[in-house]
Amino acid sequence: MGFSTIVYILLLLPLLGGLTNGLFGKHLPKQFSGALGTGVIFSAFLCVLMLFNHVNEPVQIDLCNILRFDSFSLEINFLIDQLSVWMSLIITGIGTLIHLFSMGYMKEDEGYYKFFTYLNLFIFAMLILVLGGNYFVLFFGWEGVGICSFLLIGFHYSDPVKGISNSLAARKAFVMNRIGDAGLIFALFMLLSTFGTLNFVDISERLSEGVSMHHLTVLGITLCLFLAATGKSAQIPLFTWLPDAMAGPTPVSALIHAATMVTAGIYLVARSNFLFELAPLTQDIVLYIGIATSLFAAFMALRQNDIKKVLAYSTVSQLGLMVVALGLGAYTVAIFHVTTHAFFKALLFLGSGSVIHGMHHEQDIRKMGGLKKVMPITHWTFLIGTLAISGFPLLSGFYSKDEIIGHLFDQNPVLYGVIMVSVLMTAIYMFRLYFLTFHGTFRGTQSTWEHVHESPWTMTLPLVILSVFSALGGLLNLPGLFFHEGAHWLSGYLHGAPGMHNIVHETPNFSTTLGLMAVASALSIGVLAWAYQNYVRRGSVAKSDEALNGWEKLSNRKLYWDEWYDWMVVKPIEWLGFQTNHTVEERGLKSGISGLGMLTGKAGNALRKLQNGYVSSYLSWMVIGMILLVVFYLLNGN
Amino acid sequence: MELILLPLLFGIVSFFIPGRWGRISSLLFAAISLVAVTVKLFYFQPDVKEYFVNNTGTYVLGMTFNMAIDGLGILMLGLSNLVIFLVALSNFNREEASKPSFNGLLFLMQFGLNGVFAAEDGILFYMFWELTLIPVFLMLYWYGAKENHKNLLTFFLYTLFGSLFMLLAILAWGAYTPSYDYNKLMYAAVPSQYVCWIFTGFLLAFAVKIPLFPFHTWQPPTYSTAPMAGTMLLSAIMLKMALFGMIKWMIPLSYSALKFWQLPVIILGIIGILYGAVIALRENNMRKVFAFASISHLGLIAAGIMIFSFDALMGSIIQMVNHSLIAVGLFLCADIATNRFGTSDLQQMGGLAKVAPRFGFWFAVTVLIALSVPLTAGFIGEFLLIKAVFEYQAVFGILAALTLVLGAVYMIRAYQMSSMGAPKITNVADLHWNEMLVLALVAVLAVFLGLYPNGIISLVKPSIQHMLENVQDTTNLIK
Amino acid sequence: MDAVVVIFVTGLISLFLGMYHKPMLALTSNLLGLSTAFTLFFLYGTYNSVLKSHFFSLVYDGSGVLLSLLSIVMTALVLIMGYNSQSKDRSNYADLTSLMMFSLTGALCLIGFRDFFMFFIGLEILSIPVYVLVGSRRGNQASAEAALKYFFTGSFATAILLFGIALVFGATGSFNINEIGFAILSGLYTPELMIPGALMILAALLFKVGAFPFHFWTADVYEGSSKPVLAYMSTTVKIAGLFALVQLMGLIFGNLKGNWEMVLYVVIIVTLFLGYLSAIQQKSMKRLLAYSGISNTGIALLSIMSGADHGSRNIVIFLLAYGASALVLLVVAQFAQDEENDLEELKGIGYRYPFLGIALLIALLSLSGIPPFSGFFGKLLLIQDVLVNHPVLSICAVLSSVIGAYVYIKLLLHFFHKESTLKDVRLNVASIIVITVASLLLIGGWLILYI
Amino acid sequence: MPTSTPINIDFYIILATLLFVIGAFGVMIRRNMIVLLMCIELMLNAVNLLMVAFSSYYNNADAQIFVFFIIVVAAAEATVGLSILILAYRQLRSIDISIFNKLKG
Repeated sequence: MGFSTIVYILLLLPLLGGLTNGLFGKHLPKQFSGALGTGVIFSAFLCVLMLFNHVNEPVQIDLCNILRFDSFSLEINFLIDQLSVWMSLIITGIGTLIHLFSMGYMKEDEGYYKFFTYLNLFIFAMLILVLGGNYFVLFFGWEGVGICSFLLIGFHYSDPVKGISNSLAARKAFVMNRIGDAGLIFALFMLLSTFGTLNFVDISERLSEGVSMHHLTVLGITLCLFLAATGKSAQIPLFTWLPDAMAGPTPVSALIHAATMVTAGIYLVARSNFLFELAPLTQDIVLYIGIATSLFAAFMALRQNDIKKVLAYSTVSQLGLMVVALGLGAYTVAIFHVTTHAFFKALLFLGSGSVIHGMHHEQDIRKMGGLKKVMPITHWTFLIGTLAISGFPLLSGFYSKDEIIGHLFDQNPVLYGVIMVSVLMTAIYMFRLYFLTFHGTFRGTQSTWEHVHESPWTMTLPLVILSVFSALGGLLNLPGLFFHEGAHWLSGYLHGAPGMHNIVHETPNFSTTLGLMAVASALSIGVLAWAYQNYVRRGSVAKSDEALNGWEKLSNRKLYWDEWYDWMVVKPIEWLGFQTNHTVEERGLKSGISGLGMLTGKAGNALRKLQNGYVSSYLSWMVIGMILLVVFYLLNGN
Repeated sequence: MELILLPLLFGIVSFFIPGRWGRISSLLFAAISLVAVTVKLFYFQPDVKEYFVNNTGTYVLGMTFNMAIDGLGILMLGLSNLVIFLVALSNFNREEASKPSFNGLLFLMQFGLNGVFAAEDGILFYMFWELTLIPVFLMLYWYGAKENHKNLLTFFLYTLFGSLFMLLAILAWGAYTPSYDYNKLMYAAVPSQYVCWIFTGFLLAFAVKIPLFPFHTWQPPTYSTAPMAGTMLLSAIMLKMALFGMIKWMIPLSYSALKFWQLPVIILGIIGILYGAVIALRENNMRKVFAFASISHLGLIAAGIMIFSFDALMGSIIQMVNHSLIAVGLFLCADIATNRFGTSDLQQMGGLAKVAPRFGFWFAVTVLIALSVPLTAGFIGEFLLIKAVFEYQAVFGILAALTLVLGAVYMIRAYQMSSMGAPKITNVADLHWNEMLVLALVAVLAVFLGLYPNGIISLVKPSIQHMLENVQDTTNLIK
Repeated sequence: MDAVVVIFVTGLISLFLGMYHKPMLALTSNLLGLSTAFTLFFLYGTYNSVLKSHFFSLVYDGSGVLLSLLSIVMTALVLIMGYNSQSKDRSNYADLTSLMMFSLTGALCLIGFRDFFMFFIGLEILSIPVYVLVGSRRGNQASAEAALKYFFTGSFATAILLFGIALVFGATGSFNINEIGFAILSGLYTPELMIPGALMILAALLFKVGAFPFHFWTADVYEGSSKPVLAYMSTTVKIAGLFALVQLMGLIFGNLKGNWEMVLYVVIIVTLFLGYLSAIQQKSMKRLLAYSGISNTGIALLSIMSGADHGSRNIVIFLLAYGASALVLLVVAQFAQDEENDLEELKGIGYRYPFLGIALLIALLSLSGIPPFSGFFGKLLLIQDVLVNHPVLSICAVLSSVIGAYVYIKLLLHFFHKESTLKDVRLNVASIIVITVASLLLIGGWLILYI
Repeated sequence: MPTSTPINIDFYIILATLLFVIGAFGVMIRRNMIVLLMCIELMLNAVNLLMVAFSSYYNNADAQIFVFFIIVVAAAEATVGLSILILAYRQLRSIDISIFNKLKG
């Protein structure tokens, strides 16, 4: 079987799964829909594994040509290289687990088949995004995941209570993403006019051949690309949609808003490494945006009380870290963190989903507590996830985060200090979340407590598998500290992707690495100890909204970021819309037109007054007219 | 020739077909002409101009009655017949379809439209152009909202105002040739100081019809009081006459008028994009939202055409076709929503997708097509257009691209307010089969053209290239 | 010439037939006479030949023949229409028809004039019977007032005309058009007499066709007269007057040195707008037609800007279209009971009676200048010729057409309203004939261009 | 210019013009309809005077023939005018022209 066949099968599987469910799902039994949805993704995963085994050199598979002009053409082709295959592995792998989880989680939902349709279509779009061989195809997938994300966030759009807010959240996500998309479109235009092609391979080859580009062009292209990335990957200034997107069902949050879709921005930048390398200014911007996002999001997560919101801000913060890596030019490291983050964040989200499922859709951690007794599997897996994200030594997050921090330290120790604050806060809010949920006493109502239960195997199995990966994922890219053979396996692997091999990074030296690791471990363990002391021993609980003090309120209200946007962007635009309609359109243009009409009517009436009915007046007019004729005739006659 | 005359026959016959048979006969007639044009399209040789009537020589008044179709012409003919079919189909379960006068006017409209797209003579073009106005005007009057006299008068006078200047332009143009035949006009030796004026005359007519900011004020009230079929006809095909006219009749003049008019019109187009979009953001009347959206979309197309480059024209043509499709789809959905809720106020709507899931689905599909997501024709069209505008002037391109964002806001807003949230009504009829068929056809065609725009491009490429080469020749001649 | 005599004799016969109080008889004899005249014109006059009288200076060139034919047809239609309107009291129908015949004789003389004798005689024979016709509604104050106004203003205009003719004679020593034309071309005239004279003749003719500032009589007179008389005035009288004006300007005065353009610009532009602006608020069909007639005159006056040959050719279709539309509107207005505020009563008539509806649609669209009706081609021809040399005028014509369209389309909407308070109307043969013929003229009349 | 005429043609023209203007003013400012008719006659006679003067000036009899035409037409006009006047008088019992202003606007 050739590469192309595998790729087509790989792409068709989720599409067919989605279509089958979409068209006939209403008439199929629930188990079948779910199994079908999960099955196709698992098969796709197997396909990717086959690719993974064979991929060597980047292979471009041409499918067809959509638009052919003299100056340029738009093609549909796919690029099979290490980067795309690795991303596909994450997507299909995590995707399979989340599909499996959804079979249990969505059991009672009436839109069961629809949910699997959307999920499958999402996987399809995401695969198109990562497998696309040029920016055009990438854009197809890019928009596709946006639409699926919209549909899934607004999945419960008709809920009597939350319907409106769900649909508003979906709208917000779509619009914010659309701003980024506009950036991507512009990048496409500029790339087309600069290179005449959008193929990754061609562009990277042209660049490595040393095609000269104006530095402003590169700056423009990379900034536009990064704008797109900020939209999709929820970076400042476009991050506010992600917390709201938690309105979607939890598996969606796990799959789309943690593991896969939000990393599309990271993928885009990593994919365009050859361009970003030429634009140091953009790289700096990327770096600072990443740091800012990571820091602010971590701060906002400190006092969130919705279990999913905490995770959402944590996702934003972690994405910020990845962006930092991108800004440092450490693309493989970013992808490494994407991988480990996919494991532990999916795990955490699914864990929270399991909790929510067990708690009958209660998401407020102030009404939880002590769940470790009733939900042991969830508890243990969640703990592993928490430790992984907090950078507990030897778990996956520890390695990937450390690598980023190490690179940052190399370049700029001051920023290292800043980012350590973010890392510290990450540990704090994660342990707070963990302890408030699973330890202490139950703070909900008695009737809820009686119904809290461990989730079925379809839900716990993915948790277990993911916890294994979260724990051991670090092995993929072990620092050279421990082995020399097989160290940095993932980075080495990804070097096969176009442009990557040109990027040489010095790995930090032995002692620095060790020192940084020690600091990180100390932080993590220290916070763990403090949190245990605070929440278990002293039994602190989350405060109610009213009791929050200054900084807590800031964190809880996300620095009033939404309000700022409302005040600075939304309100002015709405005002503009209203004024345009009211003042310009109605009062100005339209009344101008009707004024003309009225004027003609008035003029007519005035003229009619001349027609007064007296013959003598008519005769006088005739005489006056004749005199006028003579006057006009003589005016400049001779 | 049958493509032109069949609708006339159908129109006259329809006036005499009683109500019971009216709906079936109108659908049948529309289908026949659609099939006829499809067959023609299938065997069409894009690089040869096919004459229906070809008089050479000079005639009284200089009128030759010549008619011909090239690639662009057959595309527009196909589009008009398709839109008429879709209108007939979407009206199938409505009361209007059983009215002889309604069906008759519909086909007379088609006759006029087909004539406009095939006219190869200036005066004939103008005659067909005005001929389309009457049926739609009467349709709006008889089947539209009760108290719409004022809007109707504004609409009629405004468009007449514009088109009379086009007539003056055609007459002035023809003063330099023995006849008004298109080929003769194309090579007319008009003194260059007059070219600009002639161009202006055409522009005025087209600007009102499109409508280009600030000539658009007739449009939103007309759309919101018109019957569904009238709105569809107006937005889906009548204003395409203007865009078609811009391409066919303004390109030959562009050689010396462009340097004066290009920038202003493009700026007006860009203003239109933003203006329509910004108003649509806050508008609560669903039909008006789509009306302003239409202004926004068309501003981009007009700006693209005014660039007069091959790529931009291709983008405009694709987007024209696409806009016809989405106009049919959107106004059908708006009409259905308005019917079900008994109001077109978005704030009083909600949750329709829950109680009418098929509507919810197809409305969503239509909205996505209107947002020109990839895989639809709109994406290709907007891509080419914004690219062309961007390359013309980067700032304009960036402003034009705001339509991507703002479009998402108002479209999704309309969808979200009408179809999402808790249902505000229960027990409503879901889509009727014919409505579903219309929306499905729209979706299928939009996706097909999104995947295979080369079809349109290869069809119109020879004629557009021919025109542009002529302009190039003339420009060189002047230099 | 034979035709003119035939019509005159027909008029005399009707005068005698008046004794028998048999309207049908009068109608038949008149139609017979008219058709004979029509045939004579048709046989001896083709578009490109010149039909010359031996005794008087009557010359009918191509357009003259066409316009004579048109006047004859229009008069016939007016007669049929009048037959219908007099259904209650037809006792004086034959007298009225004979007056109309005499007037038509004058119109034909005016169309073919080649010297000022014929011009003056034609104009007076055209006008004097119309004074009587206007006052022919018995016991009606409005009618008497209208006749009075028409008579005094008309006589005044005649006096001005005569003074002008005398001055022109004084300037050149001849009444013959060709001789005067030659004198003007070769500069052998006294300008101090010529120019006032020419302007006075122009003023008198502008009065006849109802152009600014000599238009004031039209609205009042039209309102006071009966609908057939109104129809006659807005068809035949207007045709003859306008054609005489075009001939006069084209053949002789157009060549006068001086600032003619300025004078005509002012007259035409004001006339173009004044009529439609005043027409907007009218409640009665007669007054509305009077005012819209003023603006239509303005457009027809464009023909005097384009020289004799073109001018007279261009005006044919336009006058045909205008006359036919006016006929349709007036026949429809006859269905109203109330003579004065008839428009309100006629609301929705076009929707209730599709036959009338189609005719009204055609008539009003033709008046608005919408293709493919004759009105469009008429305007097209007129504007086409002046466009290059007088762009300002053509733009003004277009703008006034928009205001006109406002008037007409509002009327159209009114007629096509779905709800109507109209009492049942009975379509009679006479009105059906008139409407059908007029509609056919509106649809296909422009094809005479291709003959 | 023939010198045999004792009086210059200009005086005739001026006289005729004066008569004409007097007549015209009479038509414009008088309200009695009989007087109006007479004023119109005055205007026509001014024309006749002018015609005859020119006729003799040019030695051309055409203008004198024209004068006969004018006289005949004036008679016909006067007949019609008087009958219309009677018609109007029957309605309002007045020959004041300014009463007749019902038609306007």
